[in-house]
Amino acid sequence: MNRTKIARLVLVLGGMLTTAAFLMTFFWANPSLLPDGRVDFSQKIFYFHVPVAEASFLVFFFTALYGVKFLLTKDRRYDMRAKIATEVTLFFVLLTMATGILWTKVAWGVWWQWEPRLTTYFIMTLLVIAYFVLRNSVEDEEKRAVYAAAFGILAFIDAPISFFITRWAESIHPVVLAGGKSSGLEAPMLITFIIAQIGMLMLGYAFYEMRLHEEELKERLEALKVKVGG
Amino acid sequence: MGETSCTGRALEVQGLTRAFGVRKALDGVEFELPDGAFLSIFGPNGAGKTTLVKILTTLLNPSAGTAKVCGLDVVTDAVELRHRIGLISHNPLLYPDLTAEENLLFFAEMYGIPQATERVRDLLESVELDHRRLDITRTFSRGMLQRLSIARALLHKPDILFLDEPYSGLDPHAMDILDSLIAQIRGDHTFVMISHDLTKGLELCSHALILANGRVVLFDEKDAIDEGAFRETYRSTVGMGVA
Amino acid sequence: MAGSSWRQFKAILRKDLVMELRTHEMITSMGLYAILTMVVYQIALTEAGEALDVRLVMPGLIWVAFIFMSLLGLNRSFVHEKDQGCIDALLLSPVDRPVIFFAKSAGNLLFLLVVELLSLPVFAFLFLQGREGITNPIWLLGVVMFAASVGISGVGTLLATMTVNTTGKDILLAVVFVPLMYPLLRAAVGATFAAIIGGPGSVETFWAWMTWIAGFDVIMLLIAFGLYEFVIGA
Amino acid sequence: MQDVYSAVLPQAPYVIGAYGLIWVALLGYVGLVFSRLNRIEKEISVVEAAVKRREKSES
Repeated sequence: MNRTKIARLVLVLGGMLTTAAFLMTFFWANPSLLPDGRVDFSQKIFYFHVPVAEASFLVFFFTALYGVKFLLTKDRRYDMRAKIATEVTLFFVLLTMATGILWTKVAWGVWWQWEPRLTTYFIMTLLVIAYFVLRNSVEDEEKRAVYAAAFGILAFIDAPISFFITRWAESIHPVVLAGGKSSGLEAPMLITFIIAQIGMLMLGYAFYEMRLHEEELKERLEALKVKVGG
Repeated sequence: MGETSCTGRALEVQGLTRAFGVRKALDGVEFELPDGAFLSIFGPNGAGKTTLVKILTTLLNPSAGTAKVCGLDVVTDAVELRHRIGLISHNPLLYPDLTAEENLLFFAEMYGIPQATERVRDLLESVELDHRRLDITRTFSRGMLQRLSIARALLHKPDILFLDEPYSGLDPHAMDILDSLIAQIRGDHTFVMISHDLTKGLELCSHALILANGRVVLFDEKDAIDEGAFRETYRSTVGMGVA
Repeated sequence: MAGSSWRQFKAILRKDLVMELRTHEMITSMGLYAILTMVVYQIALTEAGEALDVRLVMPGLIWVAFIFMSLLGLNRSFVHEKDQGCIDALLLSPVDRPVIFFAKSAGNLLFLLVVELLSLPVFAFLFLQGREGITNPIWLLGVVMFAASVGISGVGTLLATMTVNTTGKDILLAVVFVPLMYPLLRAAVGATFAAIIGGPGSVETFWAWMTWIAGFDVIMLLIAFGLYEFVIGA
Repeated sequence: MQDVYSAVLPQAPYVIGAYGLIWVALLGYVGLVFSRLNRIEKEISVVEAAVKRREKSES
């Protein structure tokens, strides 16, 4: 089985898992309660908001990893992989921001709050966008690849900062993946969450592979055109 | 043909390839140049001339193949090789806000040249700029800049001089001066020159090379070249650079 | 080898200083920019008048001015090298690439510090007269300024080396530089605030922010140092 | 009972909005990439045919 076929399989599986998680979120996972005992419906957003956010951090790591690999080998295929990883990161980052803003409005009464997690994540969004702005302003292909790799490595530093900031600084952002006592998730909630997380990571991988396949095909097309056109 | 302190051949280029993606700037370039020769490299825009010189001067690494300059590998012996090569470009490569003397002293420091002050004075005299040594180079004419840049290139007594279209932008008078300067140092240096000007390039060279699409189309000693046929070959490559 | 690297480091730094003393290009443009920023701050603060304790926003205002000011200097410092292809001559010489990085960073740090030191009293003169004085020792301010400027000029030098080769270099440098600097700026403002406002526990808070700055400096400079050879060789 | 669920209704639009957004974005992305993939594959087959034709006419 080749990579493209695996990617399509993972895509279908990821789709099924996320759909299952979606249904479980609303029909199985027990409701979270507000301090006054009423049901907190907005908490349902978390079952997808968090997996998307985790996926964005993880995929962004590959930007830095392929950046390092590119600089060490100067192999253009790594540059392409880093670029695609950043693209998928951008997709997840924007989704995280959008769902997060909706939840913030419900829970905190405002669309936006400059608190550490939101701020650092916003900065990460800007860095991901800056990565593409940088790429677009370098004409020479190799320079573009080297600069993008260097910037990707530097930019990734913000990801762990944003991830751990809720533990270091005074943040009002809930810590879902705290482990142990404070996450306070009951079994059905936790299982739903984990399934959504796995599904989302599979989707992330599938997106990445599909885009990679597309870029490789594009390249083959270019090569063919050169052959025909002379 | 003169002698330099190089042991072995001035240039040994084997299967030199420089590629990024589908486009190949250099594609299996091979040739050898004896010590003390004067090589002129011709070719249309985008043929890979600048890339070739950048690799030979250690500014770029090859993707495949090897190149030895003065018997030193451009990748593994880069630092040592940098002591042996000089570059004269159409760009002066000088700081406009430093004086002539400061510019040369700065580069002397970069090369770790002993008794730098004397060496710089001598060189300024030989390119007839000693009277302007305390002026910042922003005030210099194109010809004066080119003379100073020759002095810069000769500071560390290189064995091989690379010339990247040194005549472009020079008035006839400055060209004459450049000619005589090259003639003066011709004896104990190997030259590699990129040129657009066929007449000038052929007049100076002992070996000629035509590059097109990153490949060597023609490489030979000048004595073996029939000029008419050479011009014809060169003309046929023009336009090949743009694939 | 180490001896010659040190000589080369000094030569590059000296060259940048001589050029700057001759043209005053960077210091003038950065200094004027700082003063212009203060004029704009005056507009921004004018309606708030006496109701606002300027000291509370001053740390932020200072660092906003400094970070944007530094962009000017960083850009300039590589335009010089690029102008007549000098960078190629530099790379052609037997110099270790990191030496270029450290020398250019040191030059940028020096110019940045000079303008910071000049503009800070002006800032105090224009905005802080008649306000409560600073109770903590003043050298604490010097510590933050130095530590944060090290990070700014180090990472800035790496990024400016890239952006000088791009279209629209000035804007691009801001786009890539400012978000990368966020953690450092946040800590610098925190430390400056602790230094200026004072009060119980402020010195501890100050040093807590300083550990952030020091950590950022060390990590970022190491990465920038590691990346420099690739970037300048591209 | 009603009391317990009184917060659900005002919160619902935001939750629906969030999930709607996620689904639209995911499906949209997949759809976009697949449509582009199809187009490129088509283009490749056209160019490949051209290459073959040429090779035949040359030989």
